Amino acid sequence: GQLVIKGSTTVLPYAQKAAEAYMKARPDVAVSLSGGGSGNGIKAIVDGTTDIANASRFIKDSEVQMAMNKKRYPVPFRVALDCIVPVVHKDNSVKDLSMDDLKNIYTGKAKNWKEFGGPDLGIVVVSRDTSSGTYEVWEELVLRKEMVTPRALTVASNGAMVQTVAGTKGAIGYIGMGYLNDAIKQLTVNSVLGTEETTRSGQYAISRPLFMFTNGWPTGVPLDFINFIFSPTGQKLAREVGNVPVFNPGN
Amino acid sequence: MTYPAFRKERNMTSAGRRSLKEKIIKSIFLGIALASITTLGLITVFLFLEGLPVLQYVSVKELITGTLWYPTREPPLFGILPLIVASGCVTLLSAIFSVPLGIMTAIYIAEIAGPRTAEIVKPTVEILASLPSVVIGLFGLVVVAPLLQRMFGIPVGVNLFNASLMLGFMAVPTICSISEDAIRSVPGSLREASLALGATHLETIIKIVLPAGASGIATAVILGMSRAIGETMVVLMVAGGAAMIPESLFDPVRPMPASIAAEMAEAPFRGSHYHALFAIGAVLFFFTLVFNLTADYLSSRYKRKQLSG
Amino acid sequence: MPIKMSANHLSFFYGDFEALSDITLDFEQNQVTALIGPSGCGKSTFLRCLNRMNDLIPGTRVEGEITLDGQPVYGSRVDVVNLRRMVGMVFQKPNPFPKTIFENIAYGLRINGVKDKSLIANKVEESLKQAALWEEVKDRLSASALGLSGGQQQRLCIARALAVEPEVLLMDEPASALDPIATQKIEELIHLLKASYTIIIVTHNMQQAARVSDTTAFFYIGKLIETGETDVIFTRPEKKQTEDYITGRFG
Amino acid sequence: MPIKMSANHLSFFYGDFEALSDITLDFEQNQVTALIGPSGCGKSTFLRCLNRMNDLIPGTRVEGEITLDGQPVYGSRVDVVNLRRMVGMVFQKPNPFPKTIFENIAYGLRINGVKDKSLIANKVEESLKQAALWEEVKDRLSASALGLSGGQQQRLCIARALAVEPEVLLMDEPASALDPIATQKIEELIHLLKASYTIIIVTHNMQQAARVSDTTAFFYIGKLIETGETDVIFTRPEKKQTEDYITGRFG
Amino acid sequence: MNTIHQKPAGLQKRRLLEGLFFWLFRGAAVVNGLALFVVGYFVISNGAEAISWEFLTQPPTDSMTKGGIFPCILGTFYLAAGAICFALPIGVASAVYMNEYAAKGRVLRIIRFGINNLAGVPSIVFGLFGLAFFCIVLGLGVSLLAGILTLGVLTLPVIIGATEEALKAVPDDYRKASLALGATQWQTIYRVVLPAAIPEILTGAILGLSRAAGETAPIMFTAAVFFTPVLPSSLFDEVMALPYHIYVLATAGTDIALTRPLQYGTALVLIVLVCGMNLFAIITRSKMRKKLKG
Ligand SMILES: Nc1ncnc2c1ncn2[C@@H]1O[C@H](COP(=O)(O)OP(=O)(O)OP(=O)(O)O)[C@@H](O)[C@H]1O
Ligand SMILES: Nc1ncnc2c1ncn2[C@@H]1O[C@H](COP(=O)(O)OP(=O)(O)OP(=O)(O)O)[C@@H](O)[C@H]1O
Ligand SMILES: [Mg+2]
Ligand SMILES: [Mg+2]
Ligand SMILES: O=P([O-])([O-])[O-]
Repeated sequence: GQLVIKGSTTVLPYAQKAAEAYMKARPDVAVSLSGGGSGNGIKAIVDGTTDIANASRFIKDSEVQMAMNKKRYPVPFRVALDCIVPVVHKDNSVKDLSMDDLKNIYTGKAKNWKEFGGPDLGIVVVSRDTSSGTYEVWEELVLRKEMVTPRALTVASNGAMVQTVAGTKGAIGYIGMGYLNDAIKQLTVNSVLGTEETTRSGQYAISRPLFMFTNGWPTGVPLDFINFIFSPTGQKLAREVGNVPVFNPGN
Repeated sequence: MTYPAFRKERNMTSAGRRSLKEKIIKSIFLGIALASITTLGLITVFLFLEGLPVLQYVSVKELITGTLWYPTREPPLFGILPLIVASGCVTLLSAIFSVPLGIMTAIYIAEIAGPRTAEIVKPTVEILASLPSVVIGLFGLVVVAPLLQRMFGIPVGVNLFNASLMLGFMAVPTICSISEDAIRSVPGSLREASLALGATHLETIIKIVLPAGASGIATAVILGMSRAIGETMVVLMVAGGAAMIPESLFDPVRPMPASIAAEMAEAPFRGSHYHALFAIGAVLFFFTLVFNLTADYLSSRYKRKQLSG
Repeated sequence: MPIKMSANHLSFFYGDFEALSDITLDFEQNQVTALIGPSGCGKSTFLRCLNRMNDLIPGTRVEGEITLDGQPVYGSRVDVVNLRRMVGMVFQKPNPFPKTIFENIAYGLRINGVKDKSLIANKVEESLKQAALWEEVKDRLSASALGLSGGQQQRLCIARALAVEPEVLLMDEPASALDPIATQKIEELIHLLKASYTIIIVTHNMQQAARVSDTTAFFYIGKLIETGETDVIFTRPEKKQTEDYITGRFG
Repeated sequence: MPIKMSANHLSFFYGDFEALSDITLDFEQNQVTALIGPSGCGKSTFLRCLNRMNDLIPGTRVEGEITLDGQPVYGSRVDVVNLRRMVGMVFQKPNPFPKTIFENIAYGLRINGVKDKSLIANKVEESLKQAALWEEVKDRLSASALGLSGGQQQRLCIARALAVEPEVLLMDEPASALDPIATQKIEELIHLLKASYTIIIVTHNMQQAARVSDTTAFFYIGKLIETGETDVIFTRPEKKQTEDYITGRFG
Repeated sequence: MNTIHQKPAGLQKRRLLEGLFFWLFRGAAVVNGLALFVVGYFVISNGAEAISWEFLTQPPTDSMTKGGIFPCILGTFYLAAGAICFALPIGVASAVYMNEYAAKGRVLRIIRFGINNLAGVPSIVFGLFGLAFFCIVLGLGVSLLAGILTLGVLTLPVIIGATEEALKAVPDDYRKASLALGATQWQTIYRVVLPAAIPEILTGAILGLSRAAGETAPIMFTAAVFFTPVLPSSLFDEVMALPYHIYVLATAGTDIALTRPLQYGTALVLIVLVCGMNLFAIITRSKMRKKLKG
């Protein structure tokens, strides 16, 4: 059988991991996977050129309308959560920032770490490309519709964010939780540490759900794949790529 | 011996079919040649076709002079001035590296090096030209950026300066090889005349050869800058990507090609962002067209001068 | 002897410049006619009118008439390709193709659609013999023609022209790029060939004209000054200009 | 007359090819010496040895000695720039710089560090007068030199050479690209110049050699066959080869 | 009166200046070599470890943090070869028209002008064009074919330029000789001119090939994908490609530091491919030119 998956780059690492594991389990199925962004994924469902569309946001009304016109019924599955955590250079003494602090930093109002009890060091704001899903979350939840400072460095991915923040003393950035490593330091937000639990429970403020859409209720291979995703094995994979599983699959 | 194979058509007339065939072949070739320039036309058409709709969302003036590039906000802000300025800055700054380096290398190859040495230096420059831009970008990202950070004590190594440096090296081969042609095409008799008057080789180069090859060298410079302004991967990887008007050498910037490359993949098809990116493409195309036209004009003038001189 | 080719009131223009004016001249069959005159007087231009090679130069114009066997060469129904097969040409600088010796000669046959291998081989041999080159090259027919000496190359070009069995042979200073021995061979060859061809030769070399030609025509600044039997022209020319030129007083 | 320049057992090699062999020849001060000989005999090569223009050709080699005022021209302490300033040269094809007439002449002064404007202007005028060109160009000194006729250009080149005040003037067929009237002007000029300069001239034109030179040297295949007073060489040459050449039997 | 042994006052200084400048010029040439050396050394010294048989023949695994780059090699090969298959006939035909058939005049000037400008269009603009025209208007989507066509258009001016040079280098004598034998123009072109020009046209094609193989921007939106586990089986499949793979790993991978060796390895493969082809073309071309001269 064949399975085509398209869409969100945010979901891509998870989808890829899942696809690899799925193909190992079902050698007769060839999964083809590509990015293109949430919008293009949903458009592909509407056009019928994909079996599964990844999206880092919910379907828009206008897209539902288009789907109806073409007699297609996109069905959403909330496959994982994306928990986004602010990170700084590992030598930075700052530990916690409030949502307002983050906003001030990202709009360019705050310029030095000493305003937050840190060292006397200029803040280097690192952000993601404005079209990225992670940026959308950040913009919506942290910036609350204010504009990120144009001085912000932009990087293309979580990985690049880690690289940049790790290599830059004054940097602050934000990444999907799974990308955390020793080279960088996670900050608590409003004194809450972003973890799987705090995210699932909604205590931690900066997160969003990730979706896979099928065309109508899935049958056959797509159904099998979705079932795989929701199996503990599938959910563990979400954890591996840095997303938060929708339920605790155990270790 | 006689050969009926062609003795039989021994008269000058006839052969209508053959000439028809010739005509058909010729028109096929014309067709193909026209088709290949039609692509240029098509490029223009599609850039405008997909770029113009952005004017539903912004006016031309706002587009060109707006300083805020927030293409995914609601409502989006499409000010591409920072991108244009960034492109201009990296291009000019890279010219500061590439122009002297390119021309001096050209002088070395054409005037100073012996034929053996020239045979090594020239391919070196050509190979430099063939380095894939993504590899240069990688180099800038992994090697040059940390180096700059350490050397200048700056917070980030991916910035205007880094991008210009990389672009500069990419433009050197273009500038060098075209300048070299220009220098070589200066008649040897002028060189001899100058040397025979007791001028040193350097004086001959600077006062006679370079002025005589000036329009060719100018063409080289412009084509080199044209290459720099259109180059994508380097500015995508090492310019920093901040859509602001730079105030210092070490500010991160977001030149036009970088914006297109970074955002196009995820811009919703035929949405405002998509159209805006095509509009940037059109602006970029316009810039390179101006460069190319200037180069074309200069080099045709230079050819004419050579023919008459 | 019957008249093979003739020019009637021929004028030729490069753009506005009249390179030939009002030339009337006949060429008898199986005779060698030499065209002489100072540099730039239009000899080559005239020669190229005879097989319409001038057609290739844009912006040129012909007035008057040239006939081959009584038929107008510039007639509207004339196919230049056919004309050029009947009126062969040898150039000043030997110009063999960068092919083998064999293929150089075979070329003319192949473009005429001859496919029969033995026919081609026979004709190649015959032409090379006619051009007095066979003995020198018969063992290396498949070597590159570019490896031959200048004189051999020129004879190869003559053989190549003969292979398509022209009726008239035009030669534009065929020996001027050659050393004295090669020149002598070419001159001997012209003697042999005139039995089967009508030959028109341009030369700068008075001695050569005197040696090889039956008839001589003297051109001067685009005009035909005098024509007649070679003996007469070289001993008792009618015109002062001819005499001046022949005795080396100018040119 | 004292000897200004002389060659002693001079041989010259282009790679392995010996273009000059064992030439011994003196040039007297304020005399015109003509070098004659068939094409390729090495006249230009010899001339270019005198101001070391041959240095520019890679792979060449000199044996023997050339002296200027008794000092070796190929000596290790000699700066060719200095040498060439003292031994000026005029080429076969006029080669004015693509600059104004004035700047062409001023060039030699400027590179020698002359900055004084009135000095330069005076010298330009003087040189142009010496080269018998002043009257023709005085009203358009700032026009491009490329707009001059061939003969004027050649005189400009002579003026340019004179402006740096050389002591010897080498001329390689200076009139061969010119029409008869321009040629005559150049010849007259040579007559005038020999009062102040030592002149060595290469020419193909026997009449010219006879007209302008005091001494003539006949070269043949890289060897100096005969040298002596021009009258003698042209009327009673000692060697058969010289006589053959002068009477036009070869070359 | 001065003699050749006494340097006049200014000359010493002029000579000094000359020496100084010549060292500068030499230095400039050395900088180029150095730049090439440094980049080459960087890629080779880092990349060599990554190269293994597995690396060259296996697909990437573990979210592209392990495994090889075989699909990228294959994809780049398909893209570049396809682009040349598309551009070579069209390019050669255009050049033949321009050089052999077209009368000097307005049409030729316009065509040549168009080609010159086509050569100067930035590669990202080709990418945009490919996206709008091939992917969308022609409905090819993101596919091998769309990438091939985009890269084909991009290499067209390279091919045309090289072919024109090659045709110009064919002496007119050959054409005249052929026409005077009664060959038609097409016979002359086909049997004499093109065979004489073919070696140089082919070196031009190799240059085009290497250019196509090294480009990233034009295939970004038209052909290349981040990851596809299947090898392209039809022209309508998406492909992975070496340059895009480097870009993705270096800027958008899941763990950039971890994949550095893969990045260097891929860069090494790409450089060997591209510069190797280039070097080959440069060397054969210079050999050919020498043969022509000698
Ligand atoms: N393609 C051309 N365009 C314009 N004028 C031309 C062209 N070819 C020749 N001419 C001019 O036509 C005149 C005759 O030229 P042609 O070549 O026929 O002389 P020629 O007698 O063959 O001279 P030569 O003995 O030097 O070969 C000359 O004044 C020449 O400048
Ligand atoms: N740069 C060079 N490299 C190799 N050989 C050369 C070079 N210049 C000249 N020669 C050879 O040296 C010989 C002498 O040449 P030269 O130019 O001195 O002759 P010339 O007497 O000036 O002839 P002409 O009267 O034709 O100007 C010739 O055989 C020539 O082929
Ligand atoms: Mg002629
Ligand atoms: Mg000479
Ligand atoms: O690709 P995204 O839509 O998740 O940014």
